[in-house]
Amino acid sequence: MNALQKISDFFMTPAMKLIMIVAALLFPFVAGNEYQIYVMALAFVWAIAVYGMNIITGLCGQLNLAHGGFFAIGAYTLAILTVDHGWPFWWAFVAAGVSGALLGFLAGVVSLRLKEHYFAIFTLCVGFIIYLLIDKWEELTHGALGIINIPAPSGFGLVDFTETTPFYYLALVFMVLSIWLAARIANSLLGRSFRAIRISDELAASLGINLMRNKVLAFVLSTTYASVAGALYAGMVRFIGPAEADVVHTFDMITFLLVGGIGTLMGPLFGTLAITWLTQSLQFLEEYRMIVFGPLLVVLVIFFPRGVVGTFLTWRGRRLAAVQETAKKESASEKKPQPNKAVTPRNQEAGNHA
Amino acid sequence: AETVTIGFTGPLSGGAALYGQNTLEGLQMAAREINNKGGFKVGDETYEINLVSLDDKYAPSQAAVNGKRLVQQYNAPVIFTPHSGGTFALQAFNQRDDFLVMSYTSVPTVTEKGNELTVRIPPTFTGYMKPFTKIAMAENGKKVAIANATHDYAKYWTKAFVPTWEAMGGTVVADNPMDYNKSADFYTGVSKVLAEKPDVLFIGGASEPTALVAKQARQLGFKGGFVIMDQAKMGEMSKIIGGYKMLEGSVGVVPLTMYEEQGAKDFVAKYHKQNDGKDPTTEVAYNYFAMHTVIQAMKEAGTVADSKAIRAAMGDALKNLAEEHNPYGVTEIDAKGGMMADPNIATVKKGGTVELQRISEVLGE
Amino acid sequence: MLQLNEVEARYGSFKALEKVSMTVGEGELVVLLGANGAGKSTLFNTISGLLKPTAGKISLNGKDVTGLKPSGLVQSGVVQCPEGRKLFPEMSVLKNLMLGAYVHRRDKAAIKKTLDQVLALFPILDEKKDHPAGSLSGGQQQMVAIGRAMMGRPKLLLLDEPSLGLAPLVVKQMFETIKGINEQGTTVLLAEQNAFAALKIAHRAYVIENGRLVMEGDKDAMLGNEDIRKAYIGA
Amino acid sequence: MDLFMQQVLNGLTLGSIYGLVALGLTLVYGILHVPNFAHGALYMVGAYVSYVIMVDFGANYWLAMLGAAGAVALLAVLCERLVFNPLRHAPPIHDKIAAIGIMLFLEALVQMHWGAEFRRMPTPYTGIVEFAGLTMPAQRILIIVGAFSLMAVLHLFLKKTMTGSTIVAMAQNREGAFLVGIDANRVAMMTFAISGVLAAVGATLFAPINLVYPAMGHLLIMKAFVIIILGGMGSIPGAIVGGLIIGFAEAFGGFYISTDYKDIIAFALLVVILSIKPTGLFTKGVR
Amino acid sequence: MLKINNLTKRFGGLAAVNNVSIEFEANKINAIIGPNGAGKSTFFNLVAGAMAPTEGSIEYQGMDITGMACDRIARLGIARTFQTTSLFDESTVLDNLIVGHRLRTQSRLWDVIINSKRLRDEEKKCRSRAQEVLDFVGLSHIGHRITADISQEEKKRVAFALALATDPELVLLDEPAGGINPEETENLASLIRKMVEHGVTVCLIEHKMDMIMSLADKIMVLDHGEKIAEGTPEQIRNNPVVIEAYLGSDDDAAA
Ligand SMILES: Nc1ncnc2c1ncn2[C@@H]1O[C@H](COP(=O)(O)OP(=O)(O)OP(=O)(O)O)[C@@H](O)[C@H]1O
Ligand SMILES: Nc1ncnc2c1ncn2[C@@H]1O[C@H](COP(=O)(O)OP(=O)(O)OP(=O)(O)O)[C@@H](O)[C@H]1O
Ligand SMILES: [Mg+2]
Ligand SMILES: [Mg+2]
Repeated sequence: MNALQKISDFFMTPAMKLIMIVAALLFPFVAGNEYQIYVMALAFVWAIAVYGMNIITGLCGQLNLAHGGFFAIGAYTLAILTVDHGWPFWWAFVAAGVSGALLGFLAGVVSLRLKEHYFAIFTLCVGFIIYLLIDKWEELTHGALGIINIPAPSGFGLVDFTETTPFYYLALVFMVLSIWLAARIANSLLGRSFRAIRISDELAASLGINLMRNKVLAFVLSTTYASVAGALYAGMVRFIGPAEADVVHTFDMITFLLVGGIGTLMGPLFGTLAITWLTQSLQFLEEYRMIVFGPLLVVLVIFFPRGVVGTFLTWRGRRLAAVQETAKKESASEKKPQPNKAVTPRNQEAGNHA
Repeated sequence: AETVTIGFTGPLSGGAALYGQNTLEGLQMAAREINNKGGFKVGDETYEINLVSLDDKYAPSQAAVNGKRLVQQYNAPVIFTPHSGGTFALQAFNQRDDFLVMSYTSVPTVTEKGNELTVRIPPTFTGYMKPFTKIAMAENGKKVAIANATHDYAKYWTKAFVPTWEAMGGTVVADNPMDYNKSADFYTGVSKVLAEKPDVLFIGGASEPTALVAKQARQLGFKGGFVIMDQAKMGEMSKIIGGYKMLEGSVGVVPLTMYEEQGAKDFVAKYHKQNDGKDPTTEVAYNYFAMHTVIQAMKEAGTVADSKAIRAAMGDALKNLAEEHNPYGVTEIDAKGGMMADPNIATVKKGGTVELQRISEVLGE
Repeated sequence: MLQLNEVEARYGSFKALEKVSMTVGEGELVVLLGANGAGKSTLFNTISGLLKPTAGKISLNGKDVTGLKPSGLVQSGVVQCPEGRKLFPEMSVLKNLMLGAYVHRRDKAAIKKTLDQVLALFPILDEKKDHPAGSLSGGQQQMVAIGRAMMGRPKLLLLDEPSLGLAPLVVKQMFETIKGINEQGTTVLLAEQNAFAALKIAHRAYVIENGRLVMEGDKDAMLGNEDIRKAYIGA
Repeated sequence: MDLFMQQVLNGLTLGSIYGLVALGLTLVYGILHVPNFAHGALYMVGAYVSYVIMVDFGANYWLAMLGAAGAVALLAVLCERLVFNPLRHAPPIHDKIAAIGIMLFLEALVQMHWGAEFRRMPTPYTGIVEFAGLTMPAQRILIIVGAFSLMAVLHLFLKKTMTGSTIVAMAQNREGAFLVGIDANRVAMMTFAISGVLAAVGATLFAPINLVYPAMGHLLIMKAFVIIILGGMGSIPGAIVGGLIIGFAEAFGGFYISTDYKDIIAFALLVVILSIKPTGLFTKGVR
Repeated sequence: MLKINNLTKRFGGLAAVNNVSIEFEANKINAIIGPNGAGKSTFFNLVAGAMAPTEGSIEYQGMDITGMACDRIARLGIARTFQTTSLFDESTVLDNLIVGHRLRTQSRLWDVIINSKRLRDEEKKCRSRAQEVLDFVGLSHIGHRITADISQEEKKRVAFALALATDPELVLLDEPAGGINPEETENLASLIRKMVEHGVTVCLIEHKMDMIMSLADKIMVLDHGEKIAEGTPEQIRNNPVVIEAYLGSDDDAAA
């Protein structure tokens, strides 16, 4: 086993998770300035939404282009309830999650009847309808004017979430929870049902999986993630307008997902952080940065279609299989019983969707 | 020499890029001017301006990120932003992080909510309501149809305009705003409002699409006049539709090039020289003025870092600002941070001649 | 007519063909036998240009055609009827057949003649000629695929498991048809698992295993070979 | 009644342009199964090229249209070669992302070169035609006539010529097309070229009554997508009929209901139609 | 076990399955043969619930399942394989099979969130079931391989295992031996026999007459959507109608 392999194994261990969490906890202390903490916190918020997208698109295989719309629904629910109706932040926050789930259910029931590209473009239109409603329904949403003075999450007198660093930790907590739940789902029987649907509707149905129920569940989960992220976002930026529902955000999220590795567990986080920091560092190019970013995107999907994490996992999966093969051959030649299960590291199979 | 960093966050790409770039251009022009003269003096120290501009694509959240960056990483005491959304997003933390927001928007709410470190650069649009109404009624009649744009700024305008019009005895016969930036075609919308036979059409968005709306209204047989929201500049419109003939009976604002005042003339001449005879936009002129004002205020306050002191010195800065740096002749800033001016408004008379009047003249004050 | 010289093909790092050398003479009907995954289709796709060989040389009538595009090979008279049919599912059966004659598109009269032959061979296609090809059953689609290949009036016809998914009666007719096509002067290279039936109509055969040609011989030698009988005929 | 007829004409104008742009999109979708999000950017580039040829080189309108068609066709072919062809085996999401990459790039490039400002494209056809109480600027008539003639030509080309059939064939099975001797790469390039031509001609027809600016393709591409899923993706009559449906929905919805809500009307229509027929209006029942 | 009454499926004007009635007994191998386009696959689709019949009824273990959704029918114990099966390429073979037993489990989202004991037990159960069926089809040695890397033929057996993982009482196999050489066909036949020994009823579409004749307890012959014969292999082999429509008189080619 060479060094590269050892390192790659290390990436899969619980110790690695611990290191990542510790690094995240320490980040505000090592960050050069508050701006970096702010960007990181914002990236965490986006990452939550991207994890949602990963459930419907990565696991279940349905490209949902209304995702940004549900992000906006979360943000607007929070903003309207707190600003116009005086709800306390956390109540409104829960309501945002619930409204994301309910509206997701409605949209899911209608749009999931369509398949493949039809579903994708139909949801693109659903997203646009959400945008139009936010923009036009002035009585409810303040229309094009947007909503100002959204309160920050209340810290119950203990912490002040208008400060960047406390908010960073808040976002971190929500993100870790999101990843944790996403991992749970992905590695459970539920996640397996979703993946079966991704392979083929016909196959999944013949395995006794109720297509509509599972797809709607995945869709609702994803919209809930999106609207929770949106609500956090509203509490962070504290001003929102219809632009929040622009498809551009959906495209951004797909990019994050793809760069990190669609359908993998750490891909969404990796992709979101990588692209967020990349765009920040390309700021010096100002309006010309898309001239760099556009082709970069193209190159990426051509040469690393599985994203960074996906490429890593496939490579590692192959290697593990090869290792087992040799182990088996050796043991066979030594005429020992096959150490089949002993060799299989527990996280091997988790790794494939991890 | 030392440098002082001035920040900018605005749309430099995407649909609003032109607008953002125009505002930035004004800032750059002023900064260049000052730096070329070897900087400016505060106390004993000479400073040069380092203008750092970041793109936010008109997105408030990106404006907030940029704001954080400009403050934390570049230590900018002053940040310019040319949109209300960006202003609101910056206002979430500008007092805590201690920087001055220089907001180029005429939306009144940016200074009405009591933020102490915000300056609104242009006058609010509410000043135009009465004179526009008065002139339009006199030239054309009392029935107005609303066919302006749908973005936030246009909405604010409509909200202020309709009550004024009605209070002065007019009626609104049709209300059908249209998305000027996204619509493929205005024929449908325009024919809808014209079906109600208005005397006056209230239009306005960016100059170019506004010109198209006016043109299509004429093509569909509209004979009355237009009230043109201040975002559109008649001069720029006239380039699209070939002169002022089509705008007969209209009231609106004109570009700086038509101003008679010396400050305006000086600025226009300077700009022409630097840009091969291209006309300066309002955005360029106001932001040029604003940058000079900020620097003047720093001089008055004796500090380049203390944003509160700089804000406090704004009033004095305006008084002592050189005329050539103040093309619009702004003289005062109100307690909440709004600049006050008495801009020219223009009426297009029969035959396409343009008549200029100060707001105060129209209202007879 | 066709000559392969130490041809090699890969899928990524996996070597699917290794040093394959074979010849097919003018007017011959040669069968390629091999188990699942032995490399028959890979070899066919390499000959027809769908796959580029990574080494070796392919020549046709003495002319080097290695690495030529499929369209070029069809021009020179090599037409493949692929495994998995590859029809145009939403076009009518007739249009599918017509497109088979794409390279002869200027010769309207000849196309008409070939078309009549094909429809006579597969009367069901005449019945279904206005139906979209995708709505046909598996076997009917196979007929369209063979018919389409014949419309190209090939000099060398590559048939990749034409009996796959066909009813026994049709399989029998199919082999007779292939024989007929061959007897009318078309050289045929046929990949089959149905070894017995294939050998009966063939002149010669090759056996491929794991990407390597392991045996070759004429019809009688093959039919008499004990190993072959055991491995491929199952009798 | 006049007003009604006026809306019919407006609907026709819009519908014919929408249809033209959607056609290019649907053709490309047919060949590569790529929803080409960059199509709107091609349209935009088409408008700029025409503009430059007319304003900077002083050439005639039709020459400008020709030049734009050529340039955009070339650009589209380049996209096919450099981006979509290498991605043809990739999962569908990847093409979409790549298309977005192209779109961002083209917009940034145009903006770098020509700036973000609105430009006005001149046209020699500035007259106004009036008959039976209807006012119709000449350019609008040109749009309708031009768009529909181009559609008719395209239809004949695809249906009646062997070369046209190769496009349809390849849309249905790439390898199958290879095997009958169709040079599939050439067909793919040809299709992209045609889509480029359609976009550029559409832009040159439509820009004179509108404005030229880097973001001009955004809403149009959105509408074009609505149209092609409404009509059935890959379906040519679907694109044309879909274009007209949306054009009329906007004209009538905008007039009789509200101009501000006309986009909602178009999208609501989509939801209703797809709820009834999930594969669009013109897809056959086979796969 | 399975009772079909006057089953008809029409596509537009074409009756792909036309007025077919038949009864299949439990624990037997039932074969369906017929010329191409006879309606065999359509028949399977109807039984499995992938399509709703135009007319007629399907009774399974005394229960009317006509028009029932695919997934419910699967839960009642009917599993199937497809002529071409796609699998999750990036996972290991074993991993692909675990979901096969999902329909025998109860866990919901809530179990996933709290990681309930039920969920853990059920996951264990699914995993061991996957291992079992993998052993059953003789692929336990490749359980750890990435599915993309296994051979085409192995993939077919994985698909087979997947159907078995649902704990079916009746499996519908659509041309399982298509494109498989005689030796492997023989292995597959023994596998099918083994399944029946383990209490599974098999319904099989196949063109390979050898296999059918040696395996089947009962054969139904379809032609143009209609049942033209039904009986033991012996009866079918000698049925003149069948010979005329399908087998042909010379059975050389069918070898
Ligand atoms: N696209 C591909 N990528 C990777 N490996 C492939 C690909 N196509 C075929 N192979 C592998 O190459 C080998 C030869 O396959 P090929 O399809 O040529 O076999 P065949 O003899 O035609 O088999 P069959 O009788 O099943 O048609 C097999 O091991 C197969 O798994
Ligand atoms: N979705 C469909 N739409 C229209 N016609 C169909 C459809 N599916 C099948 N058919 C038609 O129904 C008939 C029966 O087809 P089916 O696939 O059941 O045949 P099969 O017996 O399985 O044939 P094979 O042995 O060739 O696979 C055929 O004529 C076919 O064209
Ligand atoms: Mg093969
Ligand atoms: Mg079948």
